[in-house]
Formats: sequence, structure tokens, C-alpha cells
Amino acid sequence: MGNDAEMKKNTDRPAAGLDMGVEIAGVKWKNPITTASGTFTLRTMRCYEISRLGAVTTKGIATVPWAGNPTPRIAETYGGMLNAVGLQNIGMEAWIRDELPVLRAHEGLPVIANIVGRTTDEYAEVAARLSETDVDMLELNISCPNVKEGGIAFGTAVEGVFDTTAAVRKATRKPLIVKLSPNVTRIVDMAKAAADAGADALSLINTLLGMKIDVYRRRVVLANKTGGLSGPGIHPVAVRMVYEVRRAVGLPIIGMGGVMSGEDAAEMILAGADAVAVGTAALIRPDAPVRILEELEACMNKMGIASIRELKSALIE
Amino acid sequence: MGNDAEMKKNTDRPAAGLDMGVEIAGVKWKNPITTASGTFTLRTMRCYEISRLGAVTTKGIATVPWAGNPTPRIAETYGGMLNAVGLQNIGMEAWIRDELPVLRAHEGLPVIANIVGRTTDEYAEVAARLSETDVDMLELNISCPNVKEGGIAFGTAVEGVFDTTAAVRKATRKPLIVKLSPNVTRIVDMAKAAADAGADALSLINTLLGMKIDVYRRRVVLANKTGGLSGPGIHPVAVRMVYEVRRAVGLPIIGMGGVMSGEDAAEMILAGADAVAVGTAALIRPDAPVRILEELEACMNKMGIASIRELKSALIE
Amino acid sequence: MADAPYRADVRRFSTRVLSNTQLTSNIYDLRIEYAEGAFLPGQFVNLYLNRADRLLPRPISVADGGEGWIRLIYAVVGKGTEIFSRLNPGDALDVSTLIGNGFKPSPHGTVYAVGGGVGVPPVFAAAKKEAARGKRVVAVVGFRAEPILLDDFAGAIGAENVYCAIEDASVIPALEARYPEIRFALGNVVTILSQIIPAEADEKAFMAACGPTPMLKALQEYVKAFDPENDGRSRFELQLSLEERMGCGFGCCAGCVTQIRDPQTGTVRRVGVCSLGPVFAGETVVFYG
Amino acid sequence: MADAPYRADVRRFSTRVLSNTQLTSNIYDLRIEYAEGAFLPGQFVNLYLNRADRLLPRPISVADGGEGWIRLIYAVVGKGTEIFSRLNPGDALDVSTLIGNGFKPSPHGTVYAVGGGVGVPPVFAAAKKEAARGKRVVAVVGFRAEPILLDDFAGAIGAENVYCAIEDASVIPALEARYPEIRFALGNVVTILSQIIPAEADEKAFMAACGPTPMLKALQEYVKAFDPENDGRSRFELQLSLEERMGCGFGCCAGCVTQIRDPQTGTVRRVGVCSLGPVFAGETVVFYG
Ligand SMILES: Cc1cc2nc3c(=O)[nH]c(=O)nc-3n(C[C@H](O)[C@H](O)[C@H](O)COP(=O)(O)OP(=O)(O)OC[C@H]3O[C@@H](n4cnc5c(N)ncnc54)[C@H](O)[C@@H]3O)c2cc1C
Ligand SMILES: Cc1cc2nc3c(=O)[nH]c(=O)nc-3n(C[C@H](O)[C@H](O)[C@H](O)COP(=O)(O)OP(=O)(O)OC[C@H]3O[C@@H](n4cnc5c(N)ncnc54)[C@H](O)[C@@H]3O)c2cc1C
Ligand SMILES: Cc1cc2nc3c(=O)[nH]c(=O)nc-3n(C[C@H](O)[C@H](O)[C@H](O)COP(=O)(O)O)c2cc1C
Ligand SMILES: Cc1cc2nc3c(=O)[nH]c(=O)nc-3n(C[C@H](O)[C@H](O)[C@H](O)COP(=O)(O)O)c2cc1C
Ligand code: FES
Ligand code: FES
Repeated sequence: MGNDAEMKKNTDRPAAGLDMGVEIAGVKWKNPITTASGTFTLRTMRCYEISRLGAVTTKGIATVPWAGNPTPRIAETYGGMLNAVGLQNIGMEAWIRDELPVLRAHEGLPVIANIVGRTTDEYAEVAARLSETDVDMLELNISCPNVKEGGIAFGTAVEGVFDTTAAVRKATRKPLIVKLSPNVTRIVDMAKAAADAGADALSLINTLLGMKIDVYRRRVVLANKTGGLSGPGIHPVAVRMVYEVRRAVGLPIIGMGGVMSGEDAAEMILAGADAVAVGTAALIRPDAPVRILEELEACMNKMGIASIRELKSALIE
Repeated sequence: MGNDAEMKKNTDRPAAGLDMGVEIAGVKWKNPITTASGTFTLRTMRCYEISRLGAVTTKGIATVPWAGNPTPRIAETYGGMLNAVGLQNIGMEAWIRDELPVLRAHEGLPVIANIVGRTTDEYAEVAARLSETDVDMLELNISCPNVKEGGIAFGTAVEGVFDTTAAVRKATRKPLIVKLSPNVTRIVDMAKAAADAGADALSLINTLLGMKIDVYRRRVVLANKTGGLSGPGIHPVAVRMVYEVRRAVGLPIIGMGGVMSGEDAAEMILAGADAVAVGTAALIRPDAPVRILEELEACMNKMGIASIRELKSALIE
Repeated sequence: MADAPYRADVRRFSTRVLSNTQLTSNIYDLRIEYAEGAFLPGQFVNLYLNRADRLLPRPISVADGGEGWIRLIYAVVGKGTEIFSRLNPGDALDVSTLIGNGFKPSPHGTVYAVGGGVGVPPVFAAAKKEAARGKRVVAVVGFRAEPILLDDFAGAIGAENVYCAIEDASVIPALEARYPEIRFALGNVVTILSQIIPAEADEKAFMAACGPTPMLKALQEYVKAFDPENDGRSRFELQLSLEERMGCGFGCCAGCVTQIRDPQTGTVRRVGVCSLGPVFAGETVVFYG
Repeated sequence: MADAPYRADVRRFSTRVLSNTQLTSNIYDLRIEYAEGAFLPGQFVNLYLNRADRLLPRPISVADGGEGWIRLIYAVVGKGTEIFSRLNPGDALDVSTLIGNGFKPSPHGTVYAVGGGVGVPPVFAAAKKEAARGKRVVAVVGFRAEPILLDDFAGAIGAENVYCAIEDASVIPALEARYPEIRFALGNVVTILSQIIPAEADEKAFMAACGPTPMLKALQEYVKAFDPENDGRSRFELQLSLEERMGCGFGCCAGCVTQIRDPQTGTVRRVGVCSLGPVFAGETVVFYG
């Protein structure tokens, strides 16, 4: 058995006095680590103390329950995984009734509701309904590659990004994060469209579109054929996109894509992210988000850096 | 030390009588394995017997020598690597004089010259000059992410693909392969543009644009900042693109991107590729292309499949 | 809980291999150090390869357990299990805490433990536990040619209660010679059930099953036939342990859903095999396709 | 060659660790089984981690070699070398055949072997070889605080010919006590050269160097000063062993280029360190930026 050096328990304890706080679109997070949408459920509370996070991000929430795709929904790849969950969710009313109060019970933990729709109106409807609650931020997922309608269809054209963002912007005064797809020629154009339409922050990246074939069964592994590629293999693409968008748009960025360690999180922040979301890592190691937080602190100590603000401007160019 | 199961010497010997031959744009290859441009030089002859390959593909050739980018040009990533070589090459005249004859000395080994330019005219000029030689095929690289002019600039817009292909098509009657960039929203549109402009075959994929930051040195690793991500981590993206293009365009496809094993090669062919190029694998293990060929044969035996043609239509959908 | 130290229910940790012995041409018997040896039959653990090219968990049912150890029985079907087959005593192995809801304890006096292939290990665990609870347990297990765990079943529930279906007729004589007290039959588990059930008394019974999907579907059909009034109350209370490809294996990714019909409302919902299963009430499972 | 079996010059293969001992706080001395123990000083091998998350080679110069073994001396600077530092005798390790052009044999009677930090091992190899060829070898090596290979140099070329520059003054007394015959100086290798060279006769000499880029640049300048007619013919024939990040480490990717000025034409070309180096004629190297 190899030894997963990156993920090994970090024994350096953070020095007292590190300033880990960030402010994303007016919302204070006690540290920059959140969960990546679709990899956090209420069950995550059995994996680690979620109140240690900077914020939690839910899976996509639609107007009504969605059944998602048939199985297999998951395929393993070299340095990553494919998923085609297809935004299965319990719908906004059930979420507001059953899940939001449970998350709200964690004091000082901002809740980000990720929202999805099949049409611009549906997106706006979810946003409007959630605006009646005390959820802290909304994350607009216009980048899911696993559904036929909605999702990526909106996120890969400048007009789609603009129109969806604008519609949701009209429906809510909550801080609005727009989550971008990496499956585009120029991510910067998408980021600008979101900014122009009134986004308060950006999340990037969602998954890359991929496919796996089981050679001996001669079949595509996923029932949905294609799926979203996530995990450490895509990290360099995510870093590049965060870097590009940071230099083109002034909005806060939540960086994600293959963050497996505190060093990966620091790399995202050096590239220009204000906060970092952990997805696949948390599926592979249940407490990855809080480990990564600890490792980030250890990494900052090793770098001699005392605050996230300082880290953000530490890249030498 | 872990054990790299994929790459372990395959001891199953291929059964006699496997029909490995393919025909790409009228050129007969004795098997479907070639080298990916930029990972094959004359020094490769010291790594394995290149005449065992179906074809060899050279690195990019321009009108005049190019110096390429400063170093570091290479960065290691999780499940892959970044390169920003920047198409360093000795120019077409030196190549025709010094390298082509050496390759030509290998009987029955088609030579594919990969061509690059800073302008459409330069592409056409290289194509015209090479058409005066006995090179077997041309591969048009409009997808290199590591140069400011030429390369990807032509490959990420439908018009760029069409115009460059058309210009080169006018300049040559050699079989013309167009190599596509994965850094686009819709690969199928690019494939169709190339086909419409007269391409005889398609190569996909080139590298994904990525970046790596050295956290402790606080610097971007590559002198060029961004580089091309290759290797096993991107394989699912390549398989997906080959699958999509196969269903949209009738041209032969040379599939590449993270092929590390015979099973990966079989997966490419099941997805729709007619031939398979090996790049990063050959940098990590000097004789990877011929190993992968042997493994592909072993894999076909295990599948009970007797020819590449049969393999190509073996996907159950 | 403000200041109380938080202890996660779901954890991944490193443990050691105690033994890893080959049972058949492709099935291995792995014992690992494991503090929480007390498990519910049907529960599983995720095994991790700790390799960058194979990041996802391999869920394996717990077949047996005791003070400081558990036993996992797995077939080599792909690269991951192939790598497991090369583990030696003392090797480190990454593993999760116990996951999932096991078989519910039988409310009836008789338990049928029905398993096929590598679905047999969790069913063995259920059989052993029910026998220890004083139930009469009948095991009906099926294999292509190479049975596993027959001695273990015989030890736990009595050899006279063990029935074994075999698909390859040619191996049966040798098996009969080797296990004289166990009854073998050519065919599958339903073949055997059809033979032995009529002979049984008409009382209600519990049936714990795990195996390939066609077997589980056949059992669903089989017990329905004992529901003459078609009111959903079969003579058998069937519980099925299911398999799905997993992203996390502990309820965080919605990767592993199966379709479950709500007995009250009739609505079919997709629910996680790792979080709400892997064991489900047999009549509620709506197989895909 | 149609039917003759093809034998590749460049291969990757698995070998075994013979020993792996710690020399300083971060430098290790690795001996591995290696059939081709006869190497040219300056040549290197690629070490591979055999891990899916670290695919690229780690090029390490050969410091010494003999019948069936080579010796590699490496500093722990990142994750890869950190993993190497945990290798034990008997462990498997993937390695390449010998790569690159070494130092050319000295045409002169005197050889200066100049090394800094982990640039010292290949220079030691050159020194040992030149001494065996009957040359007078003077070693000038520099370290921050923890020297390596001093006993080896003393054994190969005579302790009286070994000079060692140290940047951290506080450690010098202890070093002088430990190596009484070796001369230590505060500073870097150029400090020592400036002290000892004027004392040397005016004859031509060969200088083999490897170390951090600033040191190599300083040496380039240093030997230029001995070129009074400025005709490019220094009293010293300098050869530099260079480092670059490698994709393949055997000439197939154009990743590892350095800039070399053609002495005839004056044109600067980018050429592969792994294919045409790592050793280049000192005056031809045009350092980046
Ligand atoms: C709840 C549960 C309990 C299980 N208990 C056992 C057991 O006790 N004994 C046993 O032999 N097997 C059991 N399995 C099946 C076992 O998990 C797979 O055979 C194993 O994961 C295959 O891994 P591999 O790397 O060899 O196969 P590969 O095909 O190389 O694996 C590729 C990916 O597919 C997944 N996968 C492949 N086959 C299956 C499968 N049948 N079910 C779920 N995921 C799969 C792997 O986990 C991996 O992520 C169980 C599965 C589940 C869901
Ligand atoms: C021809 C040659 C000979 C060398 N000989 C020696 C030697 O004898 N002893 C010794 O200690 N070191 C030597 N080095 C440097 C050694 O290769 C690096 O220190 C080592 O690769 C670092 O690996 P890592 O995984 O610990 O570092 P990481 O920084 O984690 O490595 C990341 C990547 O960068 C590459 N890399 C990092 N530093 C260097 C470097 N300085 N040069 C080239 N590639 C680098 C690695 O190979 C890897 O691909 C030599 C380098 C070259 C090019
Ligand atoms: C199983 C799974 C489900 C996901 N579901 C969603 C989702 O519902 N909404 C969304 O915006 N992103 C979803 N994503 C994308 C992640 O939030 C994240 O953008 C992506 O996985 C890259 O980060 P990672 O490499 O850390 O996983 C999902 C990812 C995975 C792996
Ligand atoms: C070091 C390096 C250099 C490359 N140079 C070129 C090039 O000159 N022209 C080109 O078309 N592609 C070039 N490529 C891209 C490869 O040909 C191939 O498309 C890509 O690497 C994906 O395949 P792989 O994952 O097998 O490497 C280069 C790739 C690498 C790694
Ligand atoms: S596998 Fe992730 S929820 Fe079940
Ligand atoms: S490292 Fe590839 S050519 Fe030198």
C-alpha cells in the first residue's frame, strides 16, 4: 500500500493568532473553507464538526423534488472521479422545512444554498422562496453537466450566464454567488457576464465533462453516459481559471477543483481565491474539510504568513 | 513504493493472427499506435524500436526555427504534468534535411509531420514545403496552448479552425489531420469546421490549459505561467470528446490524452477512435508506446476480439 | 456540546491486516484489526487503496467479527480487489467505521439465510447472529462452482440446515464427498427454496438475502407467490442487501441510490444504499430497468 | 538489424536499494543495485516514485559506482526526495539507465573539482576518476553548514588537496577539529579559489563544477578574469553541470533546455540538458535572465 502523504494527519499545530477570517460579499466567514455543493449533506455532521467551517454549501435545491439520474452515477478515474448524480434533491419546501433549521442550529456558520432550475423562471422562483428564509447566501449553479435542461446549458454561453444571473438577481437581495462551468473556451467572459448581471461573488470551477468506458463489459460506465470529472487531476485547470478570473473581475472568488490538502488550498488563494471549497476530497476522507483547514493553517505558519488577506496578495509575479 | 499495476510488463503474449492494421485517410498503418506530437524525437529510437509503431508523429515544425519558451517548462501535477515548451523546433528546412531521412529509413513506418505557424500563411507555407517531400501525412496543430500567436488562437473559434484548415488544404494534397484543442465549449463544432474545410482526419485532444503555483516559493512554476495539462488525469475528458466527435463527424480520429495502458487505448477505440497516440506515458516510461501496443493486443485477446475494426464497433449502447 | 470534544461517527483510519487467505480461485478471506468488532449483520466497511489513481472506496460487507477484529470476504473482480488480494499480515490498510443499516432482527422463529456468490458473507453474519438468538436458521446459498463458508455455516446453524445450490454439475460429487452432511442441488437458490419450502410448516418466516440482482429479483417474485391474498403480506418477511457504485460510501454524495417504494404512499424515491441501506425491506425495492 | 533483437539504450527498470543512510540533516546517501556500475562522472539517472500523483522523474547524479552498484547522494527538498529518504535496504525502486554526457576527461595535469551543496557528488565522481588517471586534483567544495563527502574526497585525492568553504562561521571550529587535514574557510568556493589559485603555478587547468546557479555564474566570471587577452581562452577549461526541470529526462520532450552559445557562430540555441548535457563547456552557457 502506498502512503498518501498529502492527506496524512498534520501534526504541526497552528500558532495562536492566525487571522483566518474572510468576508465574502458582505458575509463574514471565520475561515475560508467551505464545502463544495453536492458533497455535503446533513450526514456530513457525522464526519466532523461542521461548525468549524467558514461556511457550508448545500447541494442543488430546485422548486420541486428531482429524481436525478439512474445508477451507476459514479465512476472512478485516475486522480479523480466522474459523477452523474443529476441534481437529485428534495425540493425547496422540504429543504426549508427539514434541513435549513438543522444547519441554522450551528451558530456562526453561514449557510449557502445552491440553487438549480430547468428554466430561468425556476431559478428565480427558488431564489425568491429562499429569500424569505434566513439563509445567508445563494449559489447559482448554472454549470451542472449532468442534466439535460438547466445547468450547463445556461452556463456555457455569455447570454445564458447573463440572463440567468439577472433573473435571479431580480428575485433576491441575498448575496448571490454564481458558479461557473470550466467547459468553456473563455471562462473570463462568463465571469464578466455574471458580474455585469449583478453577481456578488463567483464560484469556480464546477466539473469537467468526461466519460469512462468499461472495456471488458464494453459499456459506458455511467447510466447518463457522460459525467462531471472532479478531484485532484483537474486542480491545475481550476487554479488557472481562478488566476484568469481574478485578473479580469473584481468579485470575491470561491475557488474549488481538486483541493486535497492545505497546500492546494493555499495555492488557490495565491491564485486569487478569497475562499476555498472542498468537494471530492471530502468523499474520499470524511473529515477532509477540517483537515484541510488545519493544514492550511500549518502551511501559512511555514510560509510565515499571518492572515488570509496576506496570503491572498503573497504571489510574487 | 507503490506498484504501478497499469504499466507492469504484460506477460500475456498476443495470439497469432490478430488483425491490428488500420487505414487513416488512405494511409495504411500496421497497428493503431502512434506517438503524440511533442513527445517523440529522434532520441526515441534509443527507447524502443520505432518501426514497431503504426506511425510516428513529429513535434511541431515551423517555417523557421523557434526558440520556444524559457524554463521552467515543466511542472508535475497530480496524475499528470504541465508543459509550456512553446513549440521549440528547428524549422522545416533543417527538419527535412536532418530528421526526415532518419525516419524514412524505417521501412513501412508512416511519418506524420506536425506543423505550426504564427499566421495562416506560415501554416500554409510549411504544408506546401513538406508536400514536396515524401512525408506521409500532415498534422495541423491549431491547439497549442503555449504560444501567444498561432496555436490555440486558431483552434478555439470555428472560423479560426475553418480558415486555417482551408488555407493548409489549398497548400497540400497530403492527407491532412487537424489536431483539436479541448479548451472549447463545443468540440463538435470545431470538428465540423475542420471537416468542412477539407480535413482528412482529426486528432484529439491536445492539452488542457492549466497552472501550478509553488506555494512556498510563492511563484507560478512555469516561466510561461500557464501550460498544457496532459497525462492520465485528463483521459476521461479525451474519451468524452472522441465519443462526441465520432457521433458528429465521419472522419477518422486519432484519439489521445492520458493513454497509459492497453486498456486505455482500447477505451479510446471503443469511444470511436481509429488510432491512438501516446504522449505523456512515453515520457514517464521510455518504451510506453510499444508496451501499450502489446497490452492492447493482450486486452483484445481477453475480450475475444480479433481485429481493430471489430473493436471499433464493439461498444454496446 | 460546545466544549465536549467531537467524536465523528464516520471516520477513515489505518488498521492492520491479520490474515488474508485465499478461499477459492478468486475469493479471499481478510481479517483486519478493528476495535469495533460488534457489528450488525449487513453492515459494511469501506476499504481504501491509498493510491492516487484509485481514490474511491471499495465497500465490503462484514462477514464476522469479534474482540478487536472483523472478517471480510471478497472476490477479486477488478484492479482494487486484485491489489487487496496481495495484502499480507501486518500490512497497513485504510478502512472506514462501520456503515449502514443491517438486517433487522427476525421477529419470527425461522430464518432463511439466502445468499449467492459474494453475497453470502453478510448472510452468513445474519445466520450466525440469528442462531445465537435461538432462532432456527436454514441457509440456502448458491455458487457457480466453488462454494465458500460451508463449514462456517455448519458450525453456526448445524450442517443439516445448510443447502447449497451449484450451477456446475460436474463439481457436485466432489462437494458431496467433502461435505457429507450438507445438501447440494444443481441450480440456483430458488431451485432449492422450491424444493424445501413446501416441506416446511406454514408459519411465517424471515428471509435475509444478498447476492446478484437477478437472484434478488427472483426472490422478490418467489416470496410474492406466498402472498395469496395479494395484500402485500407474504408468508416471508424478505430483506435484501443491495449493491451500488459508491462515491463516498457514507451518505454525502447521492451516488449510490436505489429505488424504494413507500409502502404507505406508493411513491418511489431514490435513496442512498450507503445511508439508508444496504438492507431494505424486500417488497419496497424497485429494481432499475 | 532486421532480425537482431533490439536492445534499448534508454530504459526504466526496477532495482533494489542496498542502503540509504542519512549524511546531514537533509542529505541522504543511497546505494542501489545497478548492473552498469561503470559511469561517466556527470551522468545521472532518473529515479521514479511509482506513484500516480508523482509521475515525473527525479534526476540524480551518480556520485560513485562499482561492480553492480551505484551511489546517489540527494537532498530532501520536496515530496519526492522526502519519500526517497524513507527507503530501506531491499525496497524496490524504479530507475533509468545512465543518462547524459559527463565531464570530459581533463587534457591538463591539474583538475579543480568545484562543487556546492548537492552539486558536490558529481564533482566528487570526477575528482575520483581524474585522480585515478594520475591527475593532480584539488577539490574546492562549499556548504552552508553541513559538509558531505569530505572523507571520500580525502581518500580519493588526499586530504591536503581538499578545501571546504562554509557559510556559517559558527560550525567551522568543530569541522576543523573533526577534519584536521582539510582546510576550511568562511565564505563560498570563489573565496577559496581566490585564496589558493594565485599560489598555483600558471599552467592550464581543468575545472569541473556543479552547484547552485549563482555559484556557476560566479565561476564563469572567475575564469574569465584569467583570460587577459579576452580571446575566450582562459587559463581554466571550465565545465559546468547544469540542472533543469525535466519532463522525461531522456531527450524526448524538450522540457529541460538551457541556452548554449555556439563558439563559432555566436548564435545562442536552446538545447536539452538531459540530452546534450548536463555538462557543458563553461564559456558556452548563457544563463537565463
Ligand atoms: C454495500 C456493499 C457491500 C459489498 N460487499 C461485498 C462483499 O462482502 N464481498 C465482495 O466481494 N464484494 C462486495 N461488494 C462489491 C465490492 O464493493 C466490489 O466488488 C469492489 O468494489 C470492486 O472493486 P475493484 O476495484 O476490484 O473493481 P473495479 O471494477 O476496478 O472498481 C472500479 C470502481 O467500481 C466500483 N465497483 C465495482 N464493482 C462494484 C460493485 N459490485 N458494487 C459496488 N461498487 C463496485 C469500485 O468500488 C470502484 O469504485 C459490496 C458492494 C457494496 C455496495
Ligand atoms: C541532471 C540533474 C542532476 C541532479 N543531481 C542531483 C543530485 O545528485 N543530488 C540532489 O540532491 N539533487 C540533484 N538534482 C536535483 C533533483 O533532481 C531535485 O532536487 C529533485 O528532483 C527534487 O524532487 P522532489 O520531489 O523532492 O521536489 P519537488 O519540488 O516536490 O519536485 C517537483 C518536480 O520538480 C522537479 N524538480 C524540483 N527541483 C528540481 C531541481 N533542482 N532540478 C530538477 N528538477 C527539479 C522534480 O523532479 C519534480 O518533477 C539534479 C537535477 C538534475 C537536473
Ligand atoms: C458527487 C458530486 C456531486 C456534485 N453535485 C453538485 C451540485 O449539485 N451542484 C454544484 O454546483 N456542483 C456539484 N458538484 C461539483 C462540486 O461542487 C465541485 O464544483 C467540483 O466537484 C470540483 O471540486 P472538487 O474537485 O473538490 O470535487 C458535485 C461534485 C461531485 C463530485
Ligand atoms: C511535453 C509535451 C509537448 C507537446 N508538444 C506538442 C506539440 O508540439 N504539438 C502538438 O500538437 N501537441 C503537443 N503536445 C500535446 C500532445 O501531443 C498530446 O496531444 C497531449 O499531451 C495529450 O496526450 P497525453 O496525455 O498522452 O500526453 C505536447 C505534449 C507534451 C506533454
Ligand atoms: S456513496 Fe455517497 S451517498 Fe452513498
Ligand atoms: S527532460 Fe525531456 S528532453 Fe530533457
